[in-house]
Amino acid sequence: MKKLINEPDDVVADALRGIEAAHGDRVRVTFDPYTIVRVDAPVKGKVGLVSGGGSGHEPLHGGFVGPGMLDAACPGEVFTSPTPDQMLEATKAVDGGAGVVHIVKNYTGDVLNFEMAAELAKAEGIEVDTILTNDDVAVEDSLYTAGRRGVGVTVLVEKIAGAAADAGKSLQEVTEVGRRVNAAGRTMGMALTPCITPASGEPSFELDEDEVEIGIGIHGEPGRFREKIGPASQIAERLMTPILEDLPFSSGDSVLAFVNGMGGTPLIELYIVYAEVAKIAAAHGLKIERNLVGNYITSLEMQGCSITLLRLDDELTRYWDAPVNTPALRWGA
Amino acid sequence: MKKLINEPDDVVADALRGIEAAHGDRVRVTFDPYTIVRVDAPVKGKVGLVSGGGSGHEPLHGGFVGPGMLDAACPGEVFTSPTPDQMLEATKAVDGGAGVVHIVKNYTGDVLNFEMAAELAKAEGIEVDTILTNDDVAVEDSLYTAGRRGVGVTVLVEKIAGAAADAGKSLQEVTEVGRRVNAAGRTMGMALTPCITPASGEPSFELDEDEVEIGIGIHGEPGRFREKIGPASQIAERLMTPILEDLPFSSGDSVLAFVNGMGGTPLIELYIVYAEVAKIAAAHGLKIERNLVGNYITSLEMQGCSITLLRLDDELTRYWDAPVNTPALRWGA
Amino acid sequence: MSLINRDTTLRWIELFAAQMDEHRQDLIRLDTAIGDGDHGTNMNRGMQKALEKLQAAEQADPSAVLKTVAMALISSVGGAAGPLYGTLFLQLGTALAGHAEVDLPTYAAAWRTSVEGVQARGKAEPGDKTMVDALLPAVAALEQASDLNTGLRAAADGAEQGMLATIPLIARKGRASYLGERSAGHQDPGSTSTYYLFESAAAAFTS
Amino acid sequence: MSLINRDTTLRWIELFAAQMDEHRQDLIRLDTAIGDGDHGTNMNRGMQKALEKLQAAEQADPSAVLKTVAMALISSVGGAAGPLYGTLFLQLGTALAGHAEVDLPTYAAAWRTSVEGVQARGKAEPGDKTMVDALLPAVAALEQASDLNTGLRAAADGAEQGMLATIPLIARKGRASYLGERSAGHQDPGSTSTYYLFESAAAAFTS
Ligand SMILES: Nc1ncnc2c1ncn2[C@@H]1O[C@H](COP(=O)(O)OP(=O)(O)O)[C@@H](O)[C@H]1O
Ligand SMILES: Nc1ncnc2c1ncn2[C@@H]1O[C@H](COP(=O)(O)OP(=O)(O)O)[C@@H](O)[C@H]1O
Ligand SMILES: [Mg+2]
Ligand SMILES: [Mg+2]
Ligand SMILES: [Mg+2]
Ligand SMILES: [Mg+2]
Repeated sequence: MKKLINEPDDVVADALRGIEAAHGDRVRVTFDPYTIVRVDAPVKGKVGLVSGGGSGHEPLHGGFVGPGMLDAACPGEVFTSPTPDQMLEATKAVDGGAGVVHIVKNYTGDVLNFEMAAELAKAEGIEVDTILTNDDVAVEDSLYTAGRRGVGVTVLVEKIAGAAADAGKSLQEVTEVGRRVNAAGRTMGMALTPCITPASGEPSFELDEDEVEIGIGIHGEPGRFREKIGPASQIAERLMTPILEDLPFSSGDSVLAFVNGMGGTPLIELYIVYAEVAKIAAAHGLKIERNLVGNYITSLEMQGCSITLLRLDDELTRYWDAPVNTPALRWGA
Repeated sequence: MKKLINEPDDVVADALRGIEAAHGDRVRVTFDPYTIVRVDAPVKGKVGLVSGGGSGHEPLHGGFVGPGMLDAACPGEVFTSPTPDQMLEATKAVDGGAGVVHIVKNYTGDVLNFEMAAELAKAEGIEVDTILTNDDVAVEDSLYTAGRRGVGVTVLVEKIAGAAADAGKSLQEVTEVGRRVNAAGRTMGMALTPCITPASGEPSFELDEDEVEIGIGIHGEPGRFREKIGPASQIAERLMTPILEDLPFSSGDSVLAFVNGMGGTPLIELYIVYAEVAKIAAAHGLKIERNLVGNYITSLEMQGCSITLLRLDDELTRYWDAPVNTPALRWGA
Repeated sequence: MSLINRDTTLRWIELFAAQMDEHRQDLIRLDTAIGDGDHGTNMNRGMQKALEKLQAAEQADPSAVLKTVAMALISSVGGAAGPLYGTLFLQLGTALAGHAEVDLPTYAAAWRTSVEGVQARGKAEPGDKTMVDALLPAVAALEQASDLNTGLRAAADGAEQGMLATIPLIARKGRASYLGERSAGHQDPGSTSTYYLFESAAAAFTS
Repeated sequence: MSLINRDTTLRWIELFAAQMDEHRQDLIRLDTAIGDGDHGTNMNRGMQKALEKLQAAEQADPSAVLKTVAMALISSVGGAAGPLYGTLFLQLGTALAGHAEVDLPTYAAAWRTSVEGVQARGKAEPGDKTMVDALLPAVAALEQASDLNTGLRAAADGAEQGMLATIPLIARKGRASYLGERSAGHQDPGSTSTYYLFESAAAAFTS
């Protein structure tokens, strides 16, 4: 394992120190417990947005704290859900009197910890609603699994729900629009290489030099199956087909297409994948109205990508276009 | 070699198709020869800014085309300088009557090709000036080398000269401010892993599991020396010391600190490095007034980072803060 | 020994913490195969935190010890294991409130309540390939025992069998469930830490 | 053969293109060691483009062939090699303008001018570990020869020696110069492609 770190146990704290040093003008960082909070929180009368999850997915979530997106993020240890006390602290810090939304990726750990935090916050008189993201078509959503994982769509939910909150919408309205994004979005990911968590020092799985793993999540878990590597066109097809069938997306739909890097894949490859996505979308009669290409929800240094399609309507498009001013996503400000 | 590509020979063309599909609202892409040009070029009366270089460094340069930064970029093959006909085409496309600046990284290939292009453009009556970037302290600048390489500072030159052009400055003024940025900036880089060009399919060098390469450029070249890997604090020290000594930077200086990822290093590690940079800068009495952390000038999937320090004055800071609206760098717009 | 008191409870927790430290890599390896590889780090971090908290303040009785452990785990483990083990210890501490010394029937009943609490939080059924598969046979063994000594030994054996029985199962809860059939053939990490929990208890109380 | 004409010039270019295709990986490997690994790809791409351009339109004489090659290289090779080989061919074509057939003295003089052009563009001195180290002995051999056949053979041998002589050198120009002393012990890729250039010339003209 070769990494730009000090001690494996200090990775999250050291990175938070870097975030504090780089973005101290926009966010307050606390270390006990770990939180990243908008410097001007709480914004009075605005619904507060809190998300969080294991570290190692940067810029998710800390990079999305700022006007027009999250009010706070709770970073857990690498690939480990944060704890209820972090979430409670963040919830209290951003409560501007209009209630707080928790944006939670559907993993047992995240769900249980956020559940406890919401109970604690409610006990302190803060109204809390939860948006659960579960957009990963690689996972069967059935009684016999923990349900679909929350992956790429989480970024889009944070942006769009953030814009709704910014526009002065109520707790219920913000929650509703966030859930609508999750319901209209689908994601599928793949890996060329595994990743190595600092704590374990071992690759999360082994892949041959000519194999790819299809249907991975964002925690270095093995995927649904592996196969011989093919050209980018084939890989894009492999990811797009289940996405298109699942919602299903139909000819004439306006969509946002999001090609996300897993952290170790260079941008030039993401653009190659995007070109294939655009081709496939066009062949299915989809109109890509908005797009996002880059490393936004990652798995440490894993090489690979995920594709997310979100069906847009006028309201979602308007919220997507609204100004946002965070370290990792910024426009109109 | 595992990559998200189709044919190795098609990498640049396929990526350009992706850029065109993703950013067609902001840039025009031409394929014969390859250029990426602001959709509203030429901007009448504004000095045009053209840069270019080998591909594989994305988002450099194509991701920096847009208002407040470059007017056009010329992507060469992977790690290969573009050709004079690309540069001539781009120069003609962005000439708004006030002349055109070529921003050239100091590599023999880039210098020679841009030289030929400038000769051709002048023959067609376009005034051309050149800003050469050569900020890499890893290379001795002497009669016995090709001179220092242009690396991290190139991004800062493109932003700041872009802002000067946007502010209506003359060809001479824009060139002068760009050269001033280059003169006040220093960079040093390191790698944890080599990279593999699609054409060669082989790692650019071999490193043991516990070794790092110090003083690398951005083309997968081996560096000045290799050593056993140490903690991020030591690596930051290794890079900062020659930078600080070289300009030299002095206590009381205001600086912009830029921690750049080489493409395969996750953001969490870049923030850890940034925390160390901030600590070292503080210990030397430097005041970090501005910063940039992320993958901006990369070497394909190489893991590693570079550190750039730029001494700021009021004018440079003002230009840095000016609005910019490009795919990869955006604020105030 | 026929009664559990504050000191034996503390010894149990210390032994369990030592086990989590010793078997950290094993748990990581199990969790890497069908999860995300952090279970060993999580449990070790949590139990170290628990020891710290226990050292920081005098604990009045078993209930106080258990509640302190619960709060330490909830606020430092994260992941699925944090809330689940946190709930387990919290319920155990709550059920034993007011007892300076605890006899077998009281102890077994408290465990039953606690495991029900874990199931209420995590919604796992027996056979879902989770810590519940180690917890249930352990508690059943306690309930059927005639004295604490043999009961805790039987509980540890029950947990071990429950842990080994997870190997062929297809996971239906937690991260391993994403793997579907690929999860079969691997031992569940959470049931493994639960086995160490009862092994430590047997060692602490039956010496 | 005592005169060079359009057809032998075309044959030379075809042979050189074939060599660049055949030795692509070798040149990549040499350039990977002390540069950025693209020299083989660059030269092969350029020479394929040159062939295309030559096929697209009838070339009047050696000068036309050489200028077409020059333009193809300049607009498709990039890197250091593009402008340098481009300049070489452009100057050669310019110097031979108006000659349907070229004799040895004219040819040698044209080469001298062209190599001076390469040096003017790239500022490389002999011993800097560049293509100039292969070019100079080759041209000297041509100048000293008494007929084209032996002259071109001697030029190829001179280029080969120049190429081999780059191995111990410390590079002072181009990317390899960044390596300082670490560049010693490696053969310069550009001098290697130049060696193939003269090998092809000898094969094309002396058959
Ligand atoms: N719903 C659940 N109910 C009971 N136990 C569960 C549940 N989900 C997961 N577990 C247990 O948690 C263990 C994983 O814990 P850990 O690795 O620390 O958390 P995470 O899965 O969040 O990374 C699993 O091995 C399993 O025994
Ligand atoms: N200044 C120079 N003068 C002459 N030849 C040079 C000079 N710089 C580099 N070269 C030659 O160019 C070769 C490298 O070409 P190539 O790899 O295609 O370009 P780049 O170095 O831009 O990647 C070197 O091996 C060397 O022979
Ligand atoms: Mg986890
Ligand atoms: Mg090159
Ligand atoms: Mg786990
Ligand atoms: Mg080269």
